[in-house]
Amino acid sequence: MTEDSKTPLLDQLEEGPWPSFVTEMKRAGEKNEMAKDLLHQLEKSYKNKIGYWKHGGIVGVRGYGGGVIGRYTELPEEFPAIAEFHTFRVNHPSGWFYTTDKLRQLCDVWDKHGSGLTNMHGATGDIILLGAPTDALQPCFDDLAEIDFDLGGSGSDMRTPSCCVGPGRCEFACVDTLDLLHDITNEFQDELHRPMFPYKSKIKISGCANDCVASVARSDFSVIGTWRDEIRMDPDEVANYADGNMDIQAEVVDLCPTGCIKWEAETKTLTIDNGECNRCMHCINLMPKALRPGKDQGATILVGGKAPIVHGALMAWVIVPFMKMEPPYDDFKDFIRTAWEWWDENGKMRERIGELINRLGMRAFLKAMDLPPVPQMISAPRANPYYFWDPEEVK
Amino acid sequence: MTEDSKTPLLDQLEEGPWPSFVTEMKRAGEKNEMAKDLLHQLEKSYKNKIGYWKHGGIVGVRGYGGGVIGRYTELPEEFPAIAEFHTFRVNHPSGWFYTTDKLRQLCDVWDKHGSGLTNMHGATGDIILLGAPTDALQPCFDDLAEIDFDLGGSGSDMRTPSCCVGPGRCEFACVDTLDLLHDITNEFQDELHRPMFPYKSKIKISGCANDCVASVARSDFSVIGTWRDEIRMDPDEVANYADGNMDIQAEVVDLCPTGCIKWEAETKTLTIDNGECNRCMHCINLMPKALRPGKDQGATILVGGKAPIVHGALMAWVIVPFMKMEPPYDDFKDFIRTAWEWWDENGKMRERIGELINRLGMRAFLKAMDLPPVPQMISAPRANPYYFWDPEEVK
Amino acid sequence: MTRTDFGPPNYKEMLPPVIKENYGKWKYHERVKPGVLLHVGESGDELYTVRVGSGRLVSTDWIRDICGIAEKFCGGHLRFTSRHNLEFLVSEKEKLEPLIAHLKEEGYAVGGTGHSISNPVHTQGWIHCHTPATDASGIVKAVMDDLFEYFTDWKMPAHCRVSLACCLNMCGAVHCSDIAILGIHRKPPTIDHDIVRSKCEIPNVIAACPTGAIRPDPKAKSLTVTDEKCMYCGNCYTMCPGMPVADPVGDGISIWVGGKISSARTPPKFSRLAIPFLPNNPPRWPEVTDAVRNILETWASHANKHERMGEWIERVGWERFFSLTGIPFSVQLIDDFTLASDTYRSTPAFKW
Amino acid sequence: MTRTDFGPPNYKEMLPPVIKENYGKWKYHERVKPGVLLHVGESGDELYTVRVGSGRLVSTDWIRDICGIAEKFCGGHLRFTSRHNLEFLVSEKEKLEPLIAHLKEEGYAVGGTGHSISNPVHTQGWIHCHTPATDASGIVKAVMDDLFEYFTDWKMPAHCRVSLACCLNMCGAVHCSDIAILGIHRKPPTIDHDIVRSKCEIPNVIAACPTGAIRPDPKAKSLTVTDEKCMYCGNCYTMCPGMPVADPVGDGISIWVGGKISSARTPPKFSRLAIPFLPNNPPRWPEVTDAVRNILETWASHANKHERMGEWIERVGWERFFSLTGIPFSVQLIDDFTLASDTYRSTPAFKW
Amino acid sequence: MPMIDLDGVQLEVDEDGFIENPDEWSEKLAAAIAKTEEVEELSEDHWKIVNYLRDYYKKFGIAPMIRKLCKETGYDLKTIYEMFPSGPAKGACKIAGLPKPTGCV
Amino acid sequence: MPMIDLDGVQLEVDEDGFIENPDEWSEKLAAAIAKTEEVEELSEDHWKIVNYLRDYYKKFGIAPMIRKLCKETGYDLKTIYEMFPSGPAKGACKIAGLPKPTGCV
Ligand code: SRM
Ligand code: SRM
Ligand code: SRM
Ligand code: SRM
Ligand code: SF4
Ligand code: SF4
Ligand code: SF4
Ligand code: SF4
Ligand code: SF4
Ligand code: SF4
Ligand code: SF4
Ligand code: SF4
Repeated sequence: MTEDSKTPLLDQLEEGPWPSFVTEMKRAGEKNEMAKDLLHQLEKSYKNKIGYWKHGGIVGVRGYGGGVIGRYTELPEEFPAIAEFHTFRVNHPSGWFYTTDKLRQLCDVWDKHGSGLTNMHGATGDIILLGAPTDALQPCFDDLAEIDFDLGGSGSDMRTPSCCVGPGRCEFACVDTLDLLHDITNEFQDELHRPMFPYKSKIKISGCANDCVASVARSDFSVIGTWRDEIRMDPDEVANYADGNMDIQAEVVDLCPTGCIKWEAETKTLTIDNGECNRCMHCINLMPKALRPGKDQGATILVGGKAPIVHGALMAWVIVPFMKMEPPYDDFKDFIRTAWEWWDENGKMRERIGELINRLGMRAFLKAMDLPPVPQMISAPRANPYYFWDPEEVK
Repeated sequence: MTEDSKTPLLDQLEEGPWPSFVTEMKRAGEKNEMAKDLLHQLEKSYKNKIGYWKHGGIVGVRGYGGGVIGRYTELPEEFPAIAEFHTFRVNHPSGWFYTTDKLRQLCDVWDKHGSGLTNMHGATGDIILLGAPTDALQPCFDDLAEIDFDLGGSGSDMRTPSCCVGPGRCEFACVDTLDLLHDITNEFQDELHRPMFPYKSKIKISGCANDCVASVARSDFSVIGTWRDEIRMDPDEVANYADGNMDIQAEVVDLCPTGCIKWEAETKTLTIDNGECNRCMHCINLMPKALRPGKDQGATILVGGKAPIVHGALMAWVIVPFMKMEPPYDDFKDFIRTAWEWWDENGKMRERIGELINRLGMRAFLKAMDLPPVPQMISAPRANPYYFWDPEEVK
Repeated sequence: MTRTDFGPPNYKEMLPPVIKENYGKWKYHERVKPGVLLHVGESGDELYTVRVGSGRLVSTDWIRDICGIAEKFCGGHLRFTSRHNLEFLVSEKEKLEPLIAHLKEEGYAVGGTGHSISNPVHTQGWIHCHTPATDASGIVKAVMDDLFEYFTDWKMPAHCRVSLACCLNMCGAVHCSDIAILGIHRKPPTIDHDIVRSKCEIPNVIAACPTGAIRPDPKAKSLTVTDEKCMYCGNCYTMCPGMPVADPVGDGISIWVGGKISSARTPPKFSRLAIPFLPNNPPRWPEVTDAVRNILETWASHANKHERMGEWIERVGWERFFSLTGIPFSVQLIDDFTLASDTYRSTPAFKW
Repeated sequence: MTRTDFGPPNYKEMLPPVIKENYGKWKYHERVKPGVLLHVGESGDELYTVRVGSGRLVSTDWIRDICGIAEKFCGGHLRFTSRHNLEFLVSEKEKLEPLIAHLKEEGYAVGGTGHSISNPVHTQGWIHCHTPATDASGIVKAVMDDLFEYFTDWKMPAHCRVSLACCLNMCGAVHCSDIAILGIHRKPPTIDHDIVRSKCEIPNVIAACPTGAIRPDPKAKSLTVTDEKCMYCGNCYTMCPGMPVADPVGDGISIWVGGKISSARTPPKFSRLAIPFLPNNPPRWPEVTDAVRNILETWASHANKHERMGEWIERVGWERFFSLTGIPFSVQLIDDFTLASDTYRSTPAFKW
Repeated sequence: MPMIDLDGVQLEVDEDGFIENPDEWSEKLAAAIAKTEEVEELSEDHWKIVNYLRDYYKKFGIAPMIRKLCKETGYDLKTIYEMFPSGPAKGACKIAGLPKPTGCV
Repeated sequence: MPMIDLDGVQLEVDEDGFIENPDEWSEKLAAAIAKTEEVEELSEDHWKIVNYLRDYYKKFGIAPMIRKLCKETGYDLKTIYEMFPSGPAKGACKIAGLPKPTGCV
């Protein structure tokens, strides 16, 4: 194959057991010039240890302010097929479940308009359709709409929210993550498609404290399922685990962060002091057949997670320790709207809500949200004596 | 007593089992007008919930820039005897050991010139002679010099250093705290008496990690004794503790922070994995008869501790994990001098050395001190990706 | 007029029948073997999941391939995971082993469940982004080839999440990963004043600099950068095409360790810097794969069961992490950003 | 010419003979009973220490009194501790009980060793300082009268250090105490512009404000304070007499908990705000004594043996600290200063 | 280099159609750019927004945030999208001759 | 209010002897204050320091830090204490008519 000799570096990445993206690029390249040029430009990057994409690009489809990332090569003469190489962010269905029909439709649309290359999925959760020229954008979107695929977010808007598999396939789910996600995505279509905020805003939903969508680290609004009553226990199954190869004392009891579990090996009795349990999920994770979350379920809402730009990464902070999460999710929607409103009113350009809370103080945020301060919001009270009083209080 | 009726509030503080400072003030007041006026001004403060001292005051003795705190009452007409009421900070002997002769001499001098009231001792460690008029300052100091009591620090100088009782009465001491203190106090007389720095600078010395002078919290330079080899153990005495009423497993082993101790109850054998011990002192504290610090002794030097003004309180940070501490303590003195030099050169007005390190970065400080970075300096590496490179390194 | 704002496909139409029937009524799960999960509903229904590693950057043909498999074994249903793996959902037990056999035959990578490493979350790199300091897919491929045994097998004491981001924007959200691979620049921006003048919103660029290294230069209608204050984050470039930071010599990789997300046992933790720089060495980045393997194996051989990287390090101490891994401690590891003082050690209790 | 720079008296001349002989050669100690320590040298020599509480603010006559006692029982030697207690050093065992009996007779407070509370480190307050928000000696007296049983007895699971500072300068170094009593102001400074103009170094005053609440007012040759940004630290007043912050209504007490200094078991910890304000209520500050007792006793009844306040709180969680003590949680407790974000909770794992 | 035709004169624009040289902007040019953004005619309402953007940019050196734009011009976002189908950033700013926004509009 | 006598004119000073009204300062007054600080005669060396302090204060509104004072006047601290026995803050600044230093001199 003469083709191969043009990409000696990348060819080396076709070896080895892990699926090769190079192979995929070549497959696409066989029928698509864009994919082929992309491969060659990448080879050049591998050789010279530098990227060849120009800065930014603002392109889009009619009526939307986001959803397409503009991209142009610095080397249009060398790689004319990717002179314009924009990506679509296509909103995925809750939980990334697909019928093969749907996926095949998507492939057909993409082969028609784009490079034939995709990311399944992007880090935010979208289906990324990787590379189409400017002229193809609107027609491609029209065809996507035809098969019911809408665009996701980009720019200073609500980004495509995502959730864990939840009740779809997980017995731990304390929130109907899939439904909540679908509901709010539809509720906030305007915010998703028409950038209007100081910066991006992300919502991610996990059914329990295992946080399988990593919401606490990478969403402005992290919804994490939990419960308020007692862990449900099936004592027989506990005994079964003990009879299996689980060392309940060492693996469960000793690792319980609150020390609220007791294990009597002789009687095979496990006792949980639920009042002291912090619902970390560890014991349940280890013995899913024996232990289950309580029945009074809802979610903890944490706010402010994000990557390091500009002031360092933040993990989201507990703002609502417990909220019931049932359709039509009005409390949650109100919460989000109020928070956005406050942020939009007070935020500086490119200031995420977590940064704004840091800048104006948790006190100001809680006041705007009309929420009482509770110890669940903090891991420890302040260690510095620099705190404020309302002049009204000092009389 | 008609006198009493003038201080109805303070009189209430003569009741109760704890020693009463009011009684002391009255005792002094019986022979001294200053003490009497002080008592009455204090009564007024108790009534009106506010102090009556004027701001600041700069007074002193010949040749020194510090050592006396100037103070004037706002109510000189009402309390003429304390119109001028300055305090001496008198440098205490290492470990606050006294002969009664020495103390009696001090009392005589103070009765002659001042209020007859003292603090034994001030929070920094000085003997505080509480209140004398301006004119009495020089004569009083002259008399103090006569009995070999020199002044301590105040203002932007080295403050009176202090140390724990150490080898004087403690088997844990890994440093001769008393001697080191005496030696450096004499070495740095100029720095103690003639303010020359951006702000105050404190040195405190503890013989072990129990840190009985709280050096880590309240000194710019905290010296804490430690060792590098193995905890010395007397197995028989271990057994004796076990035979006594100590639950070695629960009280010692389970509380060892590194989990490096093992206890075999049957054989009464204690084993310490010294490589994993962090020398926290807990086990030694509990079984002083059985366990002792190792023999290869020296000190860890921590830098930067201070109270909250201006940027929040700091605890001192490990800068030298281990330094041998033997007379004439040249390494230590060089260390202090180099650090002061860097601070003095770079510090802003009223910036403590810890704040300066925070402002310019540990990197700059370590470079100035010519010290290699080691993991012992940190509790965890950085979590943000904002770090610098010397352009020389990037080639 | 184009339809807009109709939202994503409804997930309900995407679910296989067994899920529809047992939706929200799963009772428990078992880890059958690496790559295979069994979920059992309160109804008694069983659902087997077979997890397959994905390179994420895939062609439409690959999608059609997996659709074919799902049609053959799973009634035409499949899903992807939050870490971009592919999952086949098998409701008929008898199809499980044939599916697995088929997958192996076709060279698919089955694994990634339980105490194995999963797919590294990653980003665009040189494929499609304008700010990368390295590639994404290539390093992931090299690392996973090297660690493949840890994907297909349960050889670790606990979860280990490896992630990659190609610049400080951290689209891979690597900041809470057990092992994070992060592209970094090491040279300040080179400024093209003509571009700055005509194309950049100067006040926004200035505000974008975390360290205040950028100042306006009103005379030149441009700006200046104080190089000593610049730590090469590239945020100015994000705001302004006239300030590129990428550079073949300056750019490379940093390695971070000990982050986690789940609240199991301990709260989530940030990843922390372990290796400040490794060179970009395409196509197989051997320095990076070696470093990751060293860290992973040191942890795997020392940690207790169920003890994540960060939990292990906190138990033994960072000083021990460095001595056990043999990674040299460098001054870049000592924090000097906003919360720096919280990371300094204020106790003489440490290990030698 | 006055002698200068001759330094403090030489400690060697102050040591009793038994110490000189066993200097650096102590072998072990025992806690004989509350207030009494026994140190045994390698030589076999014994040294008993009897610790006596001191009000710290004492007259020369008191010093002469204790000198008298030391002469009678201790060969004319005594020392003070780092927490301002008095220690009688008894080298002749037969003098021990007579000394104790004498001390009790004379009303001295023997105690403060081992698992008891010791003397609260404290400061000047209204006695001698210009910035206090409360008195020092008076509150200490009231608190110690109330907690006296904990001084003379071993009724606590571990050490408990109570400290007091009368303003944010924290001369009592309360920031690492098990229980800290801290005077606070709650009103911004009232500015006397004449004084500011003639007596203050304005740039230094501005630099002194931690929150940037002070701006120059070049026209008036003075400065202005943005009240909403002021948190009443009083640092401006330290720099400038024209900006007093003390106020009978605004001033009062805050209570902080969970700090420690020693590295035993855990590294040192900062004290953290538990009660943002209690009124100044001289002469016995009942709100303060109640609060301190409540905290102390809640801890003492719930903590494990050897578990300091902060260790206990970290084990059970701050949410439990507040529910067990019944202290209401107020918004002031939530940090909003430099390191604030490190104190927010980033996990759904907490207790109700 | 892509070009845009203004009464027969070719002006340089970047790939996204933003003019390369802000000094070349004119009302006529605006109208020409508008056509590329599916704005057939620049009405008074359009001009209100374009002028607001230009004024704001002149004053602050940046494009305004959307909330500000809506508040100060009185059009809600929906209306703005009706007027500029490609949105305020890609559409309105381009027509107004502003640099390509990296921020928020 | 305490007073200091300057050729028979009484000027207000505070309890520490710092002049209340900085505008009243004069070289003569300086000499008068000097006497209260055990500086019998203001030599050229003294004036060098006093003038440095005044200039610095006029420029920056604060007294200089000691290190600066020593560096820029060329006198080491020991010499300064020899010249001003009560030290730079209490002695030299007072004579120079500066506000009572809260900082460092
Ligand atoms: C495509 C994607 C990476 C991927 O390969 O998967 C991506 C790609 C870009 N991200 Fe991202 N981000 C992507 C998920 C993320 C995530 C992860 C997440 O959303 O869970 C984060 C971290 C979480 C967060 O939001 O904080 C993330 C944090 C950033 C940041 C830093 C934001 C911050 O506040 O710290 C930037 C910089 C910016 O916004 O200017 C950024 C910017 C960018 C830009 C637009 C580059 C730029 O500077 O303008 C990248 C475009 C690349 C391209 O040409 O395609 N991207 N970005 C991800 C979106 C795919 C999708 O929609 O599914
Ligand atoms: C007398 C004493 C309190 C006592 O009753 O014991 C004291 C009294 C004052 N201290 Fe202090 N400090 C005293 C030990 C401390 C300590 C404790 C220590 O040294 O171990 C600290 C905390 C440790 C530290 O240095 O950080 C301390 C931290 C402060 C601060 C805050 C410094 C900071 O950087 O945060 C100030 C404010 C200042 O310097 O302007 C201050 C200022 C003051 C001033 C000078 C008031 C002022 O604003 O100018 C007080 C004079 C009171 C008076 O009129 O007598 N004092 N001061 C202590 C000195 C006695 C002695 O020499 O033995
Ligand atoms: C499929 C997926 C959810 C989804 O919607 O896609 C998922 C599914 C399950 N997770 Fe997860 N987790 C998934 C991403 C995550 C993530 C997010 C991430 O990695 O970015 C996390 C947080 C990681 C972290 O903490 O850094 C996550 C932390 C957990 C944990 C907590 C582990 C711990 O001890 O810290 C459990 C509990 C366990 O494994 O015992 C868990 C448990 C589970 C269970 C057992 C839940 C259940 O009953 O079904 C599922 C099978 C796990 C397995 O792989 O063995 N899942 N899980 C995700 C699979 C990703 C992948 O392809 O590897
Ligand atoms: C006399 C004194 C040193 C001095 O030079 O004056 C001293 C003396 C001893 N300390 Fe201390 N400590 C003294 C202040 C301190 C301080 C400083 C402070 O409180 O400001 C601390 C740090 C407090 C903290 O951590 O917040 C301190 C933390 C300790 C500890 C660690 C306790 C812990 O578990 O955290 C020990 C070990 C122990 O008690 O088992 C200890 C142990 C000891 C021993 C047993 C050491 C020995 O072998 O002699 C001494 C008798 C203790 C006792 O009271 O039962 N000493 N000790 C100080 C007495 C102060 C007082 O009057 O109460
Ligand atoms: S977050 Fe919880 S509910 Fe969701 S998939 Fe993970 S374990 Fe299940
Ligand atoms: S959920 Fe966590 S805290 Fe609760 S009992 Fe289980 S292991 Fe313990
Ligand atoms: S710090 Fe250590 S050596 Fe010093 S008195 Fe305390 S226990 Fe003894
Ligand atoms: S000194 Fe501390 S760490 Fe070392 S063995 Fe004893 S208890 Fe454990
Ligand atoms: S991490 Fe940086 S380089 Fe990589 S895709 Fe995100 S923005 Fe682009
Ligand atoms: S690269 Fe980052 S630190 Fe450097 S100038 Fe640009 S924004 Fe500032
Ligand atoms: S704490 Fe404040 S008020 Fe109390 S003595 Fe120190 S400076 Fe004065
Ligand atoms: S009291 Fe403190 S916060 Fe308020 S103005 Fe003064 S220095 Fe600033």
